[in-house]
Amino acid sequence: MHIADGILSNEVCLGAGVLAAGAIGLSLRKLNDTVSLRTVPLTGMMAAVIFAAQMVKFPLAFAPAYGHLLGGVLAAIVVGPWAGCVAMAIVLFLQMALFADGGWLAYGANALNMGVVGSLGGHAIYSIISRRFAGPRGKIAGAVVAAWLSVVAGSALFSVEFALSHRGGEFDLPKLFAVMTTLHSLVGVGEALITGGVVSYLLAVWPDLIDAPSRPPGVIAGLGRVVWTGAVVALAVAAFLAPFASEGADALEQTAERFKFDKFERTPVALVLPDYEVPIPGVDVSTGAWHKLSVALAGVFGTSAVLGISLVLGRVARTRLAARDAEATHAG
Amino acid sequence: MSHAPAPILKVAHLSYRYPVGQIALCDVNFVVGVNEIVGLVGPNGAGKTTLLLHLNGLLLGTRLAPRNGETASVGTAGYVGAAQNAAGADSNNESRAPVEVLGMPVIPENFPEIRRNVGVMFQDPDDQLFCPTVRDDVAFGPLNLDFPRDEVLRRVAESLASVGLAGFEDRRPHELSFGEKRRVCLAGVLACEPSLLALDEPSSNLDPRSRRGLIEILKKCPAAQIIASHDLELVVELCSRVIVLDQGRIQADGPTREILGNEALMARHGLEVPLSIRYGLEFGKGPR
Amino acid sequence: MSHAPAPILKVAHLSYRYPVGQIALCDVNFVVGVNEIVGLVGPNGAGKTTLLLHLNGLLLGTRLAPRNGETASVGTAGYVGAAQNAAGADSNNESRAPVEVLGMPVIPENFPEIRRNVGVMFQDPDDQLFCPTVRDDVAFGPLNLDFPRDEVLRRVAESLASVGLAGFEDRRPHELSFGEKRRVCLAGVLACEPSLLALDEPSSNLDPRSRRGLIEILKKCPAAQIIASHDLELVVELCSRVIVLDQGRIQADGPTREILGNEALMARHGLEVPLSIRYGLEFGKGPR
Amino acid sequence: MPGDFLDRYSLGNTVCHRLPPTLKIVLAAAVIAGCALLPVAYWPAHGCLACLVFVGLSLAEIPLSYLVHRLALFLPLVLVTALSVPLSRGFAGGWEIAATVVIRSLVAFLAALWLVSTTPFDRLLAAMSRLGMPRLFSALLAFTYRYIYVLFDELARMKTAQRARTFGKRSAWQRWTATTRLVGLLLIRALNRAVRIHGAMVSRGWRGDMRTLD
Ligand SMILES: Nc1ncnc2c1ncn2[C@@H]1O[C@H](COP(=O)(O)OP(=O)(O)OP(=O)(O)O)[C@@H](O)[C@H]1O
Ligand SMILES: Nc1ncnc2c1ncn2[C@@H]1O[C@H](COP(=O)(O)OP(=O)(O)OP(=O)(O)O)[C@@H](O)[C@H]1O
Ligand SMILES: [Mg+2]
Ligand SMILES: [Mg+2]
Repeated sequence: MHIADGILSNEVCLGAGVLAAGAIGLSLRKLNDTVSLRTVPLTGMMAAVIFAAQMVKFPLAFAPAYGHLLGGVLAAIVVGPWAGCVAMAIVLFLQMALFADGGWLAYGANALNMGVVGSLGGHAIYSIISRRFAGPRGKIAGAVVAAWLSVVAGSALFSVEFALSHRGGEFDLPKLFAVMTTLHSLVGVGEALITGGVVSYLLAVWPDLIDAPSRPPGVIAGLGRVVWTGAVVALAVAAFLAPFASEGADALEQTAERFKFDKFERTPVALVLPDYEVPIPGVDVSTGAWHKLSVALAGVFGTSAVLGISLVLGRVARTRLAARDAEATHAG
Repeated sequence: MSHAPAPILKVAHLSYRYPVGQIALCDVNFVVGVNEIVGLVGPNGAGKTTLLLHLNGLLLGTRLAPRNGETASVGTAGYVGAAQNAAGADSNNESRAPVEVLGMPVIPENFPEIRRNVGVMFQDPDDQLFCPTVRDDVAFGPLNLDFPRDEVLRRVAESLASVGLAGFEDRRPHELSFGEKRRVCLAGVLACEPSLLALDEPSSNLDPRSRRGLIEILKKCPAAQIIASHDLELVVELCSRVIVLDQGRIQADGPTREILGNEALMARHGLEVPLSIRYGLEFGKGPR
Repeated sequence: MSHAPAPILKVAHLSYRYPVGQIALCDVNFVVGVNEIVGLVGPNGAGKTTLLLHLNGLLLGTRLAPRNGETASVGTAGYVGAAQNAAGADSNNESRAPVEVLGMPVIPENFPEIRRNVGVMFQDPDDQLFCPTVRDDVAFGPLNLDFPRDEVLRRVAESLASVGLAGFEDRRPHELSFGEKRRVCLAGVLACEPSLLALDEPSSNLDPRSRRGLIEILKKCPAAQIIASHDLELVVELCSRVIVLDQGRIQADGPTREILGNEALMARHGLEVPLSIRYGLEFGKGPR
Repeated sequence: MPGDFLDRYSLGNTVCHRLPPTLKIVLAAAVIAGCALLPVAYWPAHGCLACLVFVGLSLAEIPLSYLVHRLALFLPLVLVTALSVPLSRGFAGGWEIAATVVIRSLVAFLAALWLVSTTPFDRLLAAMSRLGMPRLFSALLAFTYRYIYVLFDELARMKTAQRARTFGKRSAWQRWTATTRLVGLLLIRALNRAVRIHGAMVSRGWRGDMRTLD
């Protein structure tokens, strides 16, 4: 998933860099502000764990292939969204600096797609679901869904970045979206299973690790329900409307025209990206039912990505409070 | 240390319970004087590590007033001031910190001063070597004590030399052997020039030669020391006084040979009379 | 073990080099017979752990043919068949696996059979306890051996009882004390009923009582054993024979008291004559 | 663990290794940025940059086999991406764009590789924080870099211990749960270690701000 230099245009790299720097900077500030100094070694250690865990190959039960953990959601669940975001930024930086995995100019885009979305967005989704269903089952379900969505949202974000980089009339954004997200909805299954497996192991062996920051229930219950219902409705709408919208006149195209932003001209392109070329063998996602399905998926993911990121902002105050509750007990 | 009579460390009625867990320390009392080297022995889970973590405020225990009868059997050292009488002591005690270093109570306000004076070496050297190079690591303490750059460099060179690792400044911790890592940890602690050194299992996993080297370094070190160890032979070699801890309580406190030679006491607390003392005693009595 | 004369373990010209690193083992040769308990001693980084990892194929070393002169000084045990003459042995040797257990070469095809027969206990119990409960952990090996459920439960109960932890089945590993963790690890290994037990630093970080308990358990265990340890007193108590390893080579191999009592040899390889032997020898000579 | 598996050639002693790290960062950044800013198919300039990078790499005495190994992992990705441009235009045009994409990626990749292969990671970080990287971030990077070695060691030991008690073939499901446990266990042990490290840092007077010697 790491983007090399030269793939994205300079403007997009810059834009993504600014966004990522904002998110990481904010997370660093949050980290510095926390009551306990302990978060600093915890964050560094979490990054080291993710780095090491990415080297562990998981046999995927249904395919003769191996997967590995990306880890954004796992990090956020264990050490919280801010520390998780910083940890992911560190992992990506080390991979770039030591393995030349991902370009230096594209660091911002990589950090955004894999780190920020995974930890901040993923954690928001996780906490909605885990609060909805009490007990370990809710936590595992939350982890699984969040991990899956984080991968898909990351790929959606990448296709947007890629499309923005090549506005010279080469791209069909909806189709790119469809291909990318469909492929990654498969890649995401691996991530979801691994994250879910690790979380359920943690819950079995050391439940306090994940349970610890218990939040006062009354304050959030009402808000949580509202957000949850809203999310379900939004996702449902996206899933049902997106295919129809794209089949008629392309919704995005219309929007582009209306805003005199006609750079996304439709030309048939078979974009093939290396990481993503294998999955649905023998299925042409550009036509028929598959097309509808994949566009529906794309709609779902796009919506949930946006939802996730916007939710994070709403959660800032609450997380701060919860972190303070949890850590005020420790001296240091 | 101009006030010579004041002890370096004073622990009074210290108790501690882990948030999730049983009571790890219960009414612990002892004093350590200047230049003393005290051994801390006891079975696994006795509370040795927990006790060491209290010495510089990494854990903050509570001060339990002694109740009648219960603590009578525990040998409390005779430092509880005569002014503290039964009732008055109760309320008075609870408001004071259970641990005092160089006369300062171990409370958050005093942490900087106390951490400069108490050096703690942990059991696993990898827990302690968190900087990218040996120099950075040894300099970490002095830098945090706000010493000027020159002074920091001087201390780094000096303490590395004192553990026999001069010239290792640019090495990276993961390239060192286990014994070298241990010694770098010790250098990092010595660089702060502490008045009290607390060592947790300093000889574990060391081969006999490295262990011998460590013993020689510790013998030369001028600071008062508390050494928690299962290696009773090391305790016999280094310490003049031993405290036996079991189930969070002090079970005995006295001269090394007397305590460690007490077969019944040792057996009661999961220990064994070390061979050196067993044979030493028998020598004293003649062969066999 | 109906073929009584065959040794349990045969290591011939074993050499190993870590992918990134120096040579960790170089032309190691020895044999372990049925019921033998062999001590493996040497300084940090000698290659003890590396050697143990070869015994059940966790690492696969190469078989180096001995070159003239170089290996003459290394005490090779007299097991190399007379039929293997200089030139013929060379080509013959290289094609064979350097380690043989119960007559089977340690190669991937034999792994299931070999791992059932060789139990390895590692230094850090936390590396080994990866299941949510003690029962799961001890059952892990037998389950992998495809025993029926009843047999597995019987073995779990039996091996937990033999290490003195009956009734601990439902505890979670991180709630155990250090000594208990060690014993659960041992139970997990014993549950497979191995013929050869390889133990890496079994007494490190144990308090004297747990260490004593471990020694008693090992004394009662019917399997042949190889014990790598810095705790020479434990080696003296358990082993009749000792192998000294340094810089990846066998430096000495012989009866415990002879080898560990050799002051010059010990000093050369970062070891110390254990007190029990030092005093024992002096007793033999009379007082002092 | 004798760990040189991360930045393997950074401890050499060539001209490139002796250059001040800050200068090397600026140089590498200039090459990468310059290459990105060059217009499509401006071959002489692209060629010059490529030559510069190759000269740097050979001065640093980085073995060719190592470069080839690295490139073998990197190139396929970039090549396929680049090829999608002419493919999407029906084999008529876009070859220049494709070539430019490949050259840009290659030069940037090699320049970055040159930088990390001639500078030990701790020096690189020190120089970067001098150039404005947030203190906390570079301190965390150094910390993580240090503990990656410890965790790899721990991971290897846990894997070995697990393998020692597994016999014969296991089903995919069994292998999968075993791997999940491995990662979970690593996480638990690492977090416990983080708490101990925090204790060690605080014991040596740490109050939250990262100080370095330079
Ligand atoms: N983080 C913790 N949370 C809960 N309980 C703990 C924790 N650390 C230790 N304990 C418990 O506190 C008690 C004392 O532990 P401590 O580590 O101080 O023993 P110790 O004497 O150092 O043992 P050892 O010789 O094995 O190092 C034990 O019962 C232990 O289980
Ligand atoms: N995973 C590894 N990769 C590379 N080199 C290694 C690895 N593990 C060990 N070594 C090296 O191999 C040599 C032998 O190591 P080994 O762990 O077998 O020693 P040991 O005798 O067990 O030491 P100790 O008494 O400290 O446990 C050492 O020089 C060590 O640095
Ligand atoms: Mg301890
Ligand atoms: Mg070893």
